[in-house]
Amino acid sequence: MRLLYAFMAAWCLTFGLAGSLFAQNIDREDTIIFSCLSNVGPLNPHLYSPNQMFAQSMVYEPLVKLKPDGSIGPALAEKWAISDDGLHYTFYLRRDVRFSDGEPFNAEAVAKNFEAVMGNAERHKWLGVTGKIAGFEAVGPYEFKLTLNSPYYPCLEDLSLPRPFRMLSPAAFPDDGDTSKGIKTPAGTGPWRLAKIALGEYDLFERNELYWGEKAKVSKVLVSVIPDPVSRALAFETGEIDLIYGLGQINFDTFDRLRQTPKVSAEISGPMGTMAAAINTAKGPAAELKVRKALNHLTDKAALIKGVTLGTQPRAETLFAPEVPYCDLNLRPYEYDSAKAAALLDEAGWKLAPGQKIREKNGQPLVMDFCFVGNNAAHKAIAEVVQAQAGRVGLALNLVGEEEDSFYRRQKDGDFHIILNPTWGPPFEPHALVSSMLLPAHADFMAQAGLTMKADIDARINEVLATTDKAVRQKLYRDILTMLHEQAVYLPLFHDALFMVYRPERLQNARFGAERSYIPFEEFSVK
Amino acid sequence: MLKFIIKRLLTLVPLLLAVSVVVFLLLRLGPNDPAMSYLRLSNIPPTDAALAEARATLGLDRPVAVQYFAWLGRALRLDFGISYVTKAPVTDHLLHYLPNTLYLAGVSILMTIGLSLPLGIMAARYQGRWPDHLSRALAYIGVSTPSFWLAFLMIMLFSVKLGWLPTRGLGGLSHVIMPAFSVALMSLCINMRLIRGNMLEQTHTRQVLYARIRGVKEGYITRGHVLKNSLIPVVTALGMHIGEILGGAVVAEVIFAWPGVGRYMVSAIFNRDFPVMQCFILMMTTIFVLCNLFTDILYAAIDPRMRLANEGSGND
Amino acid sequence: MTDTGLTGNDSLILPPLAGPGRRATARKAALALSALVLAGLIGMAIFAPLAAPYDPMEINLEERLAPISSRHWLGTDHLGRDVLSRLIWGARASMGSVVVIAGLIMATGFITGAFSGYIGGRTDSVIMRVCEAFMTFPTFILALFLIGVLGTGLTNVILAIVLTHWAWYARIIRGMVMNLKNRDFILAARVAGGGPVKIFLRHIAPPVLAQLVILASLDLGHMMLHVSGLSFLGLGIQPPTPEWGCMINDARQQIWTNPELAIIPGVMIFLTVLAFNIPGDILRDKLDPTLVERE
Amino acid sequence: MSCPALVINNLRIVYPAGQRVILHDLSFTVPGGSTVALVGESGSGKTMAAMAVMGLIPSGIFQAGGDITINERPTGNLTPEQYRELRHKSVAMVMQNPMSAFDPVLSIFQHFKETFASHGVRDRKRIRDLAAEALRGVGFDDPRHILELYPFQMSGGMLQRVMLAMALIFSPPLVIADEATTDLDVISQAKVLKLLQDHCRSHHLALLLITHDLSVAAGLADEMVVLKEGRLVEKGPVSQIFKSPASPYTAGLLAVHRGLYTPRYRRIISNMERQSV
Repeated sequence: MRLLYAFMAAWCLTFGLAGSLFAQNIDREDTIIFSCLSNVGPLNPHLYSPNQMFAQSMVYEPLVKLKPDGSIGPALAEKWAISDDGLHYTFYLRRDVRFSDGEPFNAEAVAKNFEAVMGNAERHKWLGVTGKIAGFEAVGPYEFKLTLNSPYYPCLEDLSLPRPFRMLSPAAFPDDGDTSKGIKTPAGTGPWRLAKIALGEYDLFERNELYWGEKAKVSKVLVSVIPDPVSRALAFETGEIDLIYGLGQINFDTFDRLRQTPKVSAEISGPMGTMAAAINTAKGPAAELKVRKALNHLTDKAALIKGVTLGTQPRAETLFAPEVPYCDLNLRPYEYDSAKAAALLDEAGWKLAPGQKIREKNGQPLVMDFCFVGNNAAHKAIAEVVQAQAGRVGLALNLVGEEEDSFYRRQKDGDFHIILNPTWGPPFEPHALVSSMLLPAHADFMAQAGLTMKADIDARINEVLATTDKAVRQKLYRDILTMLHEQAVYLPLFHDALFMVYRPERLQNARFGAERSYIPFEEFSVK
Repeated sequence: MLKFIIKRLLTLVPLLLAVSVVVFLLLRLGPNDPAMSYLRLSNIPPTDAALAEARATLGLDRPVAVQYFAWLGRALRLDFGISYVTKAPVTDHLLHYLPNTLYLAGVSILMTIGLSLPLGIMAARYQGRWPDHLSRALAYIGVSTPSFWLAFLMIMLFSVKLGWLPTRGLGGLSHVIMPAFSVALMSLCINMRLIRGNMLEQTHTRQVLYARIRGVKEGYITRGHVLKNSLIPVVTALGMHIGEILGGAVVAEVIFAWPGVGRYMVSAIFNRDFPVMQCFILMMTTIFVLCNLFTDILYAAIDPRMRLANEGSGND
Repeated sequence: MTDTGLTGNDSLILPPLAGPGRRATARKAALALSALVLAGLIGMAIFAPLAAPYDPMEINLEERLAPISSRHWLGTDHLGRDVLSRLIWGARASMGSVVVIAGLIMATGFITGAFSGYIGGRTDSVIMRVCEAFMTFPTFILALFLIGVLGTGLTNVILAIVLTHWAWYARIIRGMVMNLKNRDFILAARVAGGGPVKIFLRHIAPPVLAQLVILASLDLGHMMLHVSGLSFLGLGIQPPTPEWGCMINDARQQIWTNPELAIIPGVMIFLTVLAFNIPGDILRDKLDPTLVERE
Repeated sequence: MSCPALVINNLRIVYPAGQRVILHDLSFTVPGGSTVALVGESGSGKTMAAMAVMGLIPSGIFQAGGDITINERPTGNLTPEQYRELRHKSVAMVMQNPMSAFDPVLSIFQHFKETFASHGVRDRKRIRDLAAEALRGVGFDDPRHILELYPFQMSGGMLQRVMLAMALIFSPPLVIADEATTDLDVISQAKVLKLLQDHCRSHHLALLLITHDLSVAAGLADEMVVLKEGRLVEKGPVSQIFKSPASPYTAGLLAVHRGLYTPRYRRIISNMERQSV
């Protein structure tokens, strides 16, 4: 027995040693603890995944930025001028800006960044402006000139995006200047600088003391890595994190519960995109307008929003929310009316035989594939609810919840009747999304492919992007969006609203950013 | 002993080669197009041209045998390519996460040994009385409880209700207790019963009878004969338990947001990040094989039959 | 009196010690109980459409997270689906997949193992090398990889578990076949002029198959844990199909408000595995003490 | 003859679960310094008698009556610890099949060490010396080497001699040899038995030989006790029983024995005696 005790003692000792080796203390003093599903990445401002957009926005700044009202305001450029033909943009840069590594910010630095981005233009092809840029140069120490090959109105909007047109310190460039292979250090002009990456554990941001604007109120932001929503909610509950912010960070149920928890503030943002399904106008029964309209009528959005999102998300009647620029069009909503849906289907020849559950036409049952990414719980719930509602009027939906690869391929090939296709939110709407409707590999293009007026739509999209006249632009947008709405190409369900949950006792001045992926940490303070 | 180890190490080479062939073939014969995953994870629209280009960059357009040897050659230099998601070398990331997994697995193994040994001995000592019955009940419960469910129950009790233990993440002892226990429970129970059974079996052997006949003290008998002989099969079984523990660690890492290779692997599965998957399985298999080698050595250290038989042949 | 035992050679011949003691009674009771549970579960699986009060996949958002009531005996889940119905249908998914897996493993294991053992020679050594390669992997890790390769879903989980386990069976069966092949009565049958196939079918296959079934039954609980574990990770059976592991995963988010949603399916898995394990254990004790615990 | 080394009086051993009586009121005496053979077929209860003497009756089996006196010390009310001390010091036993009696994971030295240590000798060096001496006594030329070996590195005959040496380390007044030579070939058998008897004679130790082999009894024993199915059939001096067995059972045994073994054993043993002279 003595041996056994000795053994146990040795065991406990090893155990303790192992534990202390991995023990870590997180200093919470003057720190906001946030969480993200993965590390924020190497923070290359000119590249995409695995860089997290919110983190890129913390560290890097654009020349111009999106204001909460949807218009463009100054950022690193104090002011700018656009030539009458819409081809020449001159930016007048701030003179008091330095990068977090001490490098001065000037037109040379901007040119260097543009060079790097345009050197990898193929990668940024999705972004309209990259196809339009004909040249750029530093015309003075604080004056930068951009030349387009043809007019492109959303040029400023594109430049304001979290990536790729954001400014990296010239000293952080690799020696050959090609940032697509990596950067030396993530040094930007933003209010934060990346202080530490602990892979799989957290990323630590510290206040950029050289920031030109109002400096952040809190000295540190720690972004803990928590991949799954349940663990995140638990961590918030036990006080391990201070803030939950964004879409998909927690489940609707959890949000609903936290909303009712005392001393917890749970807020919902305005619309930041739309949860919509695209209906394939070129395939099977979905090619019939009446069937598409029936789908819109048979969907009880109120019940869906209440059931799936617990009433947290605003109802969507159109592809873009009215708050989106150019999109307040007063289009007539497809109201929930299953009788009308049934009538439309009857008219289209899809009859419900007595005793049958599924409508038929010429012996063919009315069955359509509803595609979504299988492991996304919210998407799955939406699909299940729509399926149940469609079933009530004799329209059978076959749920195809697949892996992302297969889902992606279906988008590309147009191999779907209905596909869940959320929009991207500000600052991408409407111009970037509309412009992507031109690209054959997108679900939008494939869904619209069956429309007789697809060529017409595409022409107007090209036109709207090039127009310099705001009134014409508004009219063209109205035409495009009205056509898409009347053709019932989309089944808008609800607008995506962001969640923000925190304890006011701990976190103050918390507010939503203007963009979907921008969190104004610098304005937050902690107690 | 050294010869024995070297000999065993050499037998690992063809085994691991075979393993690499299996891994490679399974991936190539599977219904996937890595190029498609690559494009999707890079946010590149999958046009036919882009697909063709991705195939060329990934080397998928070459004959399978050529691909295999190229891959093997790089794998031998620990180069498993670039993750489709993080765009960073797979090996770097996995090696970074590996210590965390080994920490979790190590604590689980410590728990398995540290708890099963005294409990098993206790059960054998009080055979047929309540400690034995309790351990039997515990064993049945332990081997029948899904580890993820146990983890859920523990979180509910110790984190949500009592607030004693943190729910997630890497850290000191308080962080590792729940994940390690959820991983260890099954092996622990099996081991406990194994030790009990062996001990009882050993107390009925002739060598123990002979020791009693010689008037050897019970304490000496328990330690010198019963325990020592009982541990030999336990050591062998431990090698197997390590496989189970490595598998269990994956589940625990996901539940407890533990930054280990298992969690990385699960997200790689969802993303179809093939280089990560390949590197992960080869890494874990190698660790498993090495652990088994280690238990063999331990076995030889305890059991002179093993050791001397091999030394004998070594000297010839 | 010191507890002593004598074995074999000491010319002390005694009838076996396990008399009609309390232990045997307890054993019988446990056996009966697990048989009862298994019968219930199998009944549930087979008669799920009749036994379930509701459609397990029918969403009723009006009644989400309803408490236990006379309408919903075990309440409803986050989509208002009846938990009892989902549990009953879950038995079908869980038990069904385990049975299919066991069947496939036995089939592949038997075919390769018997072929390898009976033919012998180079075929044997090639097959055994392949088996060894498969046995080198830790099983759950290989299953994960296979799902990564094949994709998620029930069929792929079944395939993955079969691929990770068949080699162990093939090895054991090969051993049995080789052992039987050289027995006197087989040699006698051969001398008497039976064809190899006939000898195999008449003399070798039946005893091997009998052992195989026992062997597989010992593993059923273990397989069940594999299936539910993978489903829990979201890699196995995909929602909305009711499956217990999946239900626990779905219910994790209700840990504060409705923890019973995760507890109940867990109890089901636990009971099923227990009901598989108890007879398996007793069987193992009775049969062969040298059947070493794998994993 | 001096005082008796072992007195068994009305020993009754039962197995309640099997509803069997293993020994029916067995009584016999082993006089000090003499050799007594306990003869019977397997299952006759002779090993159980030995176990009863050692105080090691298996669980589930009980001593229902009678008493055992070892070297004039009654064992009836000894505590387990006292009985343990008695074993090997006052009564040592040599088992059959030494291959499975020695623990494969312990060296011969470790076997000696635990035996000595259990009886109060703890000094390693002293143990080594004593063990070496004991091994030399049973005919090993290089006892220190033997001490380092593991059981599986030795032959059955060697192990049997080690066991013998082990039994004699404290020169106990009574040595029990339970089928000590059954698994050995004829030559080693004779060697071991000869050694045993020589030792016992020179140290004036009593020897209880348990065997089913009448030739062993005939060659070595002074007296003989015959058991059949737990009952005493006959006891008395060997010469007398061989000459005129009282029971038909013994007579039967003798007949079989004469037909099979006598000439060979006699010859071997007499040869050895001649050589040693």
